[in-house]
Amino acid sequence: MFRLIKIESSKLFYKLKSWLGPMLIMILVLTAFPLSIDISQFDLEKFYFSIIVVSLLMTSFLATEGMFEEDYEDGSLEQEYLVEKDFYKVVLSKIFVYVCFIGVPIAFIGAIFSFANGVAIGNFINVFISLSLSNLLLFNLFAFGNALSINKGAMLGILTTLPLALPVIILLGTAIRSIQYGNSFLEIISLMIGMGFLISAIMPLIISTTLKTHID
Amino acid sequence: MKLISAQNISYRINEKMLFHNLSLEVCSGEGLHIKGRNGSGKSTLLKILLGITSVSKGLIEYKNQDLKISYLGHKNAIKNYLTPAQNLQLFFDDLSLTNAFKWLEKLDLYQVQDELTANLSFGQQKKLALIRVLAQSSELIVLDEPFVGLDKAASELLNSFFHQKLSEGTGLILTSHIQPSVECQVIELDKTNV
Amino acid sequence: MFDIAFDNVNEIIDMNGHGIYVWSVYSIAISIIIVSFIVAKNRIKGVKRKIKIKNAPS
Amino acid sequence: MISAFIHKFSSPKSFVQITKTLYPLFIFTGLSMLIIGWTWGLLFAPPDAVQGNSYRIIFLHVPAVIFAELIYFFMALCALMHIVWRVKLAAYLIKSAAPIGAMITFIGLFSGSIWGIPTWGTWWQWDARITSTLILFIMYLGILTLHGSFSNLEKSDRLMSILVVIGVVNIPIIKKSVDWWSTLHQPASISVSGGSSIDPSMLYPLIISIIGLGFTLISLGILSSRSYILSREKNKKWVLKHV
Repeated sequence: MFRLIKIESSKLFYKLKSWLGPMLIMILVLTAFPLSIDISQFDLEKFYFSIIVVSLLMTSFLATEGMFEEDYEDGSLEQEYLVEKDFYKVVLSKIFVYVCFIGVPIAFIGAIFSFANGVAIGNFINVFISLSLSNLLLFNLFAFGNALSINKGAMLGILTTLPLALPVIILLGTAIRSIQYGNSFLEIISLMIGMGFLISAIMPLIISTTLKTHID
Repeated sequence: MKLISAQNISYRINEKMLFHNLSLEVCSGEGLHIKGRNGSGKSTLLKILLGITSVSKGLIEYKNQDLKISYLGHKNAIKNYLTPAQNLQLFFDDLSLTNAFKWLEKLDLYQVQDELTANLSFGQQKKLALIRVLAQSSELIVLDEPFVGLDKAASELLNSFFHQKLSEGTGLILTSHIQPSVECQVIELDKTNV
Repeated sequence: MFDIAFDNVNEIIDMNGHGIYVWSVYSIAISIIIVSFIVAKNRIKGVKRKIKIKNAPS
Repeated sequence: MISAFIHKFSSPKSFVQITKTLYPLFIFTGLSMLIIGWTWGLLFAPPDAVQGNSYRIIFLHVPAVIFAELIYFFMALCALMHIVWRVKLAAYLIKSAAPIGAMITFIGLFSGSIWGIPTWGTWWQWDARITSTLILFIMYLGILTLHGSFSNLEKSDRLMSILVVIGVVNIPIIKKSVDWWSTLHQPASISVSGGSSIDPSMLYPLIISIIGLGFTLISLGILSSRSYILSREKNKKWVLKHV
């Protein structure tokens, strides 16, 4: 397991475009948004949250794009299969590395930008946690879409996983609203943590079955 | 000692029979050369023997479940955006890494070890990929067209590697259009197909 | 229960102004279903023809 | 044991033969019940006290939406059989049912939208049921695209089954979450259902059209699965005989 995490992290480290790209796009969207509306007219804080949800969806899709494609194309998956006899650990460590290196930084960026748009500083931790957790969920789901559509492009991935991602988006929206209005945040966050555990345990199992079918 | 044996295996793809009732076995210290024209299912057969692809019918038995197999298919499993040295660090743990670097030297790749693999020639990439098999200790070696793209020196090196491994008791399965210099039992897929 | 709910044909078509919605929905849905039946029938024919052609010489 | 039993009774050959004899019965029942149900509903049922005549779309809309979901559950059942026992027929049935499901979901969405214009004054509401039906439609499209994407058909059968099973787990989650979201988002200003206290003079034609549409869709499924099975098994001896 540790070996796999080491491999995945060093691979990701050298793929600049995979981890830097999503972060830059996150920054771009969050900067472009306030500029595109007339700030004086609207309550920026309210609108800002909806854009953060959408940009999270976008960037996490972008970040997981091609997650398994490269390993499938160059034969690394077969090699890993010979060593591990299963993909569960490979998938688990890959998602772990992606969430740590891309998901959490993106959540951090989102939380930082929320100050600039008038969210109270005391809420930083809350925003950061809910964004990170929804990134964990989204990465798991999009990894599944990616494993299904492996080298067939993004359209298939979107069609197959968008229905899965919608509940997460709704959950995140609810979490953010509860931060805004200051009620029952703990309930929602514990629901998200529970779902996070469940999905991070089950999804790699499904993904590994999918990958096995692909190399078959 | 039997390393791997296949009994009456058949494989179908999209209802098309690729091979039917094929049986083979490889003992330690033995080589097996799978021949056949393009598209006769050589690579698929290798994948079946490795347990990656499942057969439509038949049975495959290994000496034991954790038989150590090293394999190189027609996909190189090396990362283009890393240097050869970094690629080797991905495959090998610290113990066998020194051995791997020795092979890097033997195969004339030492000078390019810090260049990006994407800039290497086809033959150089193939050699780099072969190090995965060469520097690993295993009980069975499975290779898909190992001689393609190799120059004469490298082919000779590979042949002598086969000799050495076979005498050490390692099994060897390969597909190749070029005759390896080691003695092997031969399976012609075209004939079993009919 | 079995009395017709309308007085004349015009009323049936008009349905107090809602006729356009009701009838357009039904006609489009029915035509979609009919078309899919035709497509399915044609497909069977096409597949059968292909199989026949393939096996005719032997 | 179970596996042997299932394999024996799920050969594509016997499926095609049995459904071929059943087809005339199904199509006759389906079409005649649809005609009865819809004429009754369109001409004889009294107009609704609140909605007037536009409610008559219910006799198309409700059956369509019911079968949009039922077909998906049927596919999920087949997918489970395909994954657990590797029943080939199950995969064929999923593949032939998916376009029909997409079609009927589209009809359900479309009729609902049109119905919305005279009743709500808008053709779309981000209501829980509408949203989840839209997502169901996307799921059907995803399944169809997925199966069309790979050249190895057995591989795409298996991938499709995985996706269908994941999707069926997802349906209640989506329903629950969208419900939750929409009740938080906006108070339920409009309720889509006509209430459970529906008058018998409207209920009977509704039930008849539901059953009628069911049989019609089954016959359509028989036709499309027959063509698909024949094309997939075209090298088998029984297909030759059948043709």
